[in-house]
Amino acid sequence: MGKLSYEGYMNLLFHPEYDEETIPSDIAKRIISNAISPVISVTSTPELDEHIQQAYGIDSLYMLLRFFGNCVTDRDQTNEYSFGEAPENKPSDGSSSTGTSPADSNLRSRKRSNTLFQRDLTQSRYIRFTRSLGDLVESGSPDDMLFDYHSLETFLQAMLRRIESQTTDKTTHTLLKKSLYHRFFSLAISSTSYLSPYEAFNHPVVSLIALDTHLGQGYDDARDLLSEFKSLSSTTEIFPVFLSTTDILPVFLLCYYADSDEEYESSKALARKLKKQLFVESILLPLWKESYQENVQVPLHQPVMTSLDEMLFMMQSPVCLKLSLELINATYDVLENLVNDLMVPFMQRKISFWDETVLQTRKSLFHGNKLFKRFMSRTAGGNNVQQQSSLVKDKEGRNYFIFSSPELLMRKLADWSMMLGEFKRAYSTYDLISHDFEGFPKYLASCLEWCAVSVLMGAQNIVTAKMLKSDIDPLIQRAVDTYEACALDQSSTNGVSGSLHDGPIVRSYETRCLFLASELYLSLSDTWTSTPYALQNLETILGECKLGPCSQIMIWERISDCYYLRIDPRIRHKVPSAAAKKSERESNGMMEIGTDGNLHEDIVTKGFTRLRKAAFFRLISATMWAEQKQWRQVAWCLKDIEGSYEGINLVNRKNLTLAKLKDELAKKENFSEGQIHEKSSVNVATKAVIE
Amino acid sequence: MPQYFAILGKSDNPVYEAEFTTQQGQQGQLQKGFPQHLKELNPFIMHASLDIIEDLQWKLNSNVQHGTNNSGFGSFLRSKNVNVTDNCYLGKVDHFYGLAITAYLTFSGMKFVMIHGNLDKNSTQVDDNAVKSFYQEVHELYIKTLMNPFYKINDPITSAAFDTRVRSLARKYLNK
Amino acid sequence: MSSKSSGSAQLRSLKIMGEDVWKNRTEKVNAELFTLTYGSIVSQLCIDYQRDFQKVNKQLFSMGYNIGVRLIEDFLAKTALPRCENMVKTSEAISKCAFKIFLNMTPQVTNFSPEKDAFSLIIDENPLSDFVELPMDAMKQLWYSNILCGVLKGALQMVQLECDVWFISDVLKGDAHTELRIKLNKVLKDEIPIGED
Amino acid sequence: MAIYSFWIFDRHCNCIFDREWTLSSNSSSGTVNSKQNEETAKLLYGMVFSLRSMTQKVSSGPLKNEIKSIATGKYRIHVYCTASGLQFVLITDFKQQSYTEVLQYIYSHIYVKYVAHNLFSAYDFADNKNETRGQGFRKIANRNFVQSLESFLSPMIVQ
Amino acid sequence: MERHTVAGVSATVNSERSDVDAMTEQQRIQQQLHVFQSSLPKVNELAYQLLFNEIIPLSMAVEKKLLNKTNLQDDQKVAKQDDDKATKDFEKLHINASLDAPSHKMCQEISESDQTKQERVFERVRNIGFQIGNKITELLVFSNNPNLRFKDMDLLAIMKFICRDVWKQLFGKQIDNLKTNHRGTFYLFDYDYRPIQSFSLESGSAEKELALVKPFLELPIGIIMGVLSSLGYSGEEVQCMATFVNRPDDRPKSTFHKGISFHVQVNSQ
Repeated sequence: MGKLSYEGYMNLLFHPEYDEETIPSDIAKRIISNAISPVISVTSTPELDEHIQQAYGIDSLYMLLRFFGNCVTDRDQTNEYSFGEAPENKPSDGSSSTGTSPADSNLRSRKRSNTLFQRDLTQSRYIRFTRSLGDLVESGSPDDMLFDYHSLETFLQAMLRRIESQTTDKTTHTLLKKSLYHRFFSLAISSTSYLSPYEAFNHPVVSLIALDTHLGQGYDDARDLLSEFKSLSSTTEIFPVFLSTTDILPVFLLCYYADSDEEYESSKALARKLKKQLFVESILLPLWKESYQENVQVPLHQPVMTSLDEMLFMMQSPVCLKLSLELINATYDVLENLVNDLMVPFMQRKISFWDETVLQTRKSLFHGNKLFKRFMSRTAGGNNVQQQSSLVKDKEGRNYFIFSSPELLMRKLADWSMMLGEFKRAYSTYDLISHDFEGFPKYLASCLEWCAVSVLMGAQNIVTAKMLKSDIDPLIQRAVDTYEACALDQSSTNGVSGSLHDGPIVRSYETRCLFLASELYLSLSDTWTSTPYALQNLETILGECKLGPCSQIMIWERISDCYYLRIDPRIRHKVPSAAAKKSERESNGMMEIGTDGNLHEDIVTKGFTRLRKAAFFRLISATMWAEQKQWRQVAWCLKDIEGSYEGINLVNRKNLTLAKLKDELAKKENFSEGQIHEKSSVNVATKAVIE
Repeated sequence: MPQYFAILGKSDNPVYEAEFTTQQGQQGQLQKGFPQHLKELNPFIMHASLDIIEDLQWKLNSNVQHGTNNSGFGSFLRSKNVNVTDNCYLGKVDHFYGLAITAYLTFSGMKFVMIHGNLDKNSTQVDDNAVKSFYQEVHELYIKTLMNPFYKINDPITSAAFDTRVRSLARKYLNK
Repeated sequence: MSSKSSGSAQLRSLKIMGEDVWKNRTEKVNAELFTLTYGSIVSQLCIDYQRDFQKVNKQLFSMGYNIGVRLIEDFLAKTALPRCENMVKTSEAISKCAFKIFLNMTPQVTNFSPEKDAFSLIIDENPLSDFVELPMDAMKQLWYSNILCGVLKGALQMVQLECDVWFISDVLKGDAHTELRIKLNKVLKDEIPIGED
Repeated sequence: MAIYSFWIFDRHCNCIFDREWTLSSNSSSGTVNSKQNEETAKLLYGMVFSLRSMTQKVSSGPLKNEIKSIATGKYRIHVYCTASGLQFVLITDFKQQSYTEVLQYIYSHIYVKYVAHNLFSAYDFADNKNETRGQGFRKIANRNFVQSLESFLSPMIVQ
Repeated sequence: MERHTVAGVSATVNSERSDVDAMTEQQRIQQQLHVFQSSLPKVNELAYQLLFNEIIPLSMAVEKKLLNKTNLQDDQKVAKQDDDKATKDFEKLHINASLDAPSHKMCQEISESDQTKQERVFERVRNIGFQIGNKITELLVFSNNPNLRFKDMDLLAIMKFICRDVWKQLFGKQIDNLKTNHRGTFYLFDYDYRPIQSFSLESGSAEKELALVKPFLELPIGIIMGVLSSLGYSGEEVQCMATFVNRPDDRPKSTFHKGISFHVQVNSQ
């Protein structure tokens, strides 16, 4: 049983000590679940932030809570730590500290497993934290791109540097590289906190309004903060039309001093009062306690899902936050309460409300009458009368559906269903409203994309080859085409207006769509059937999407991984055990396979693998890494393909790429061994200047 | 357009290799071979396409009912994927960024593979008839080589005559 | 004059006979198969004698001899030819009949010695050595088709012609022609029962 | 017409096969390669040999002058010589004019097939010098030869 | 054991019977093949037969020469000394080539040799056969023979190829009967194995005759192994041996009184 947890895996770069762990093949689904998990915006008072700064050296409550995002129910951070420690040192879990610890028994039973290996991934609840809604609204325009490929590239390069400094050519790299790729993938699909008008994944579900009861903040402060939140739409000039605070659940977070029973009681009293008078629930967090100081200090992971900007900022000045295990557990307890008792019920209530008021009427209205509807939309020049009323122009003259429009509500219903793991409902809803969006490519594209994703995530228990061919792949292609059309449209209109914004805005979503699809294809069990689709998408990314050079190489390597995974299920058992084991864990090292000559000899396995293809794309990656002077990556790639090309003199001649790369690498090693790291960095610097 | 042609043996060993270039034509066009980086990469591209070639070569034959339950030859029977008239020519089997890869199989498992370079970016089409004829004639040459008692199957073909003839076939069919 | 013209008529009839036997009274087999079989033998001998090609030559000769002594009976049975009175006629029988019947080719007879006891056969299309390319080390010493010498030696021996047979050039070695030389040493006397002389 | 005996002599003047029928009614009667026939064989060979030498002396020019048969009052001896020195001799009653074709058939279809092409059989029945010039004793005894000769000739005996 | 008659083309044609057009197409291709085959250069079958059979005594002759290792080395010394002269004297050298004993004596000697020696001779014969078989595959398939579609390229098809096409080509007849258990065991029955039909000893020495014939069967064994190897079955996994079997009563009498059964065993994995 692996020690590695989901969060541990995603943060492997920061502590590359796990070498030989396996990860499940459906890792992509977990990452996606995380990427679209409900967003909780954190509003805090300056006093509270200052208090936290003094106590923990962290700028704000938000910065603190960030570390508790991701899979809140599994407590990877504490579990991991407990595994790492000898049993007698194990702290008492702070079970007495909160008194509200229903998860305590869960905690114990769960220690044996972890997030990576749960059979049903919907059992894990993921959440993301973000800044206060006000901050969100003020930063960024609705057409901001999902990610900026320059930033992505910068991030990647930073990571590569980090890896290079922490490893050698001989490091067992398989898992590390995979983790790097998945990290890269997670950033590419969810790297912004900007609010999109077209989808609701980044729209906060809960607004956490925090008070410091220790400093005496009380009912009045709470009331003011709440009304400030509720009136945001009227007080903020640029409050987007597609957003409404009514769909966001406000919750008070009362931070108190746990050593004082008195304060605990008064906080509880405050909570009751807030509920009674403002109809808002509160949760109590024992944020301070004397014993925290003496307790075991546990270092916390960086949150997996975080915006690129934050990531880059973090990379520049890495902070390693250590908190007492007791506090961590207490925080998890509180968050678990928040999620299970407040947030999820809230979402479910909303979903069933929208379902009754919007979805059912929509269904009955157009049920079985698509032709009629199409006719309607065509005659109305793309927008029918009913839709017209839902549309509002913003001040730049762009049309948006408003928050209360049935289209957007349904979209939200689908998105929230996705968040809750109700993929079937999500699928049917996406499918339904995609017809409504026919005249609105930007809405349509996203809708089609998520329609396909919901199927692959689990709307269908079994994904057959036929479904891939006739349903899912066409959906993805249509989504990509629609995104593309949007980009063309945008650049042509912008060409007139002279704006500098162009293609990439929408293109970054297109890239995400391709990424999502390819990774989900790879998570299917019949990789023989699904890898070609994944490959096709990855190749499209390479061919059409704008990415930095290192990012592109990541894709090339992923293509290689795909080929490596392409093993006909009928011969799985025939492929040497090492390879089979690796294929289970979706490996990318093909060393073991190549060296086993039997595989080639066996007439039965002939043509049922793509190992040579895989090796070839690894080689291509190696050459490109060399161009980028990423010598560690070059070395690892060459190590991967060593076996595949061993003893085949067609490819081992002196004047061919492989030999040349090896030479170059050997030279580089001697060079860096002997002297001057500076010199090479100077080279890089001058090159940067020239560029 | 240049081509890189190779005959590969049973363990992917090169039995014969050649690069064909456009001849100096009347318009005075220069000999145009593969760019250096492709020269260095071609064998790898070819090696990679062997996966596909083998896939095409061996296909599960759904028609074969008898023997499917026999474990004697593995869990299922495999059969060669050929149609009657063009037993050996597989056509275009693979592509890689503007390169097309065609293949031809002999029954004793020798693989004739060719990378066609510099095709139109958008269409990596090859003239199947010409390429097929080329392969067939090379096959005949190969058999003649095989008939040489001093030639052992799977050994590299060193005969200069073979090389010359293959090159002239290439001129005849590929780089007219 | 008359004897000369009848001689040429005979020569012509030899040719016709050879062709007739080949066409109408011969079971045939693919020449490639023949070539392949012979090639396999030679290549095995080269391995066995560790590329000592002189030994290979000898072995091929000996093999040919053992074939020749038996093959001649078949030849005589098919053609019913009587003994030839001179080497000129023998040469024609060999080229126009024997080679035609067995290998479907007609080597050219040339280079008669002044004494008319030796001549050459120019073997242009040698089915034995079709497709053959000699390896470098064999170029100098190996007479690839040396079995033919043995066959001729054996066969001629059986009709009381004691000959030397050897190759003097071979296209496989880069020569312009493949030339096989046959030289009569003596005509063996028919045996007489003891006591009759 | 009737066949009485059949003989093969090789180029070493040895009788390598003899067959004598005693009863015309029974084709399987008589002897094969019999010791008793040794003398007869020698006499027969001597006679044919002498006659052949004589005819060769008599003739001149390129045309051959071969003996085909020798007739006596009661018998006719048919002779077929090959260039390789084999002599096939058949003794019949004197009425039959030519058995050349029969002998030729025996040579080309039976001897060539079952002796010349039989790698288990010698092609030369004199193993050394001492067995030449009529002093040899080896015979064609192989099953196939005897059988097919028998089945070829027996219909002629019964007649 | 399932029986497979290898009755020539009829099997192939039968499978296509459903489609009349295909059948005529098939016939057309057959026709083409026939024309093509007869257009190929030919030699006398007898010359081939003698060459083919002579391989066995030859192998024994080679074996004997190799056994005289000491002599051999002496020879080499001499040869080396007058290397210059060698080319000059060469013509003479081979004219005086020492002749081996007549073939029938060689055959005799093989059967009288001890087992190790015999095995070495057999191996030589098999090697020659192997080379023939190994290369003949490509030769036969290239002629676009419609029988050789290899549509179901399994072991059975390869065996049928051997029975039908290889045998026909080499011996002018097909294997009479093929049996298999579909698990890698095959029996190929040839009741009139051509090359040995002329062979016989005096009657009453049947045992000895069989012993003499034995080495001649190593050649087709080698050929079968060669064909299998060229089609991907080689080495340890393939075994082949020949035994004498009684000929079925309903067959016309043949000169050799036993049929041959080639037992091929292929163990993949």
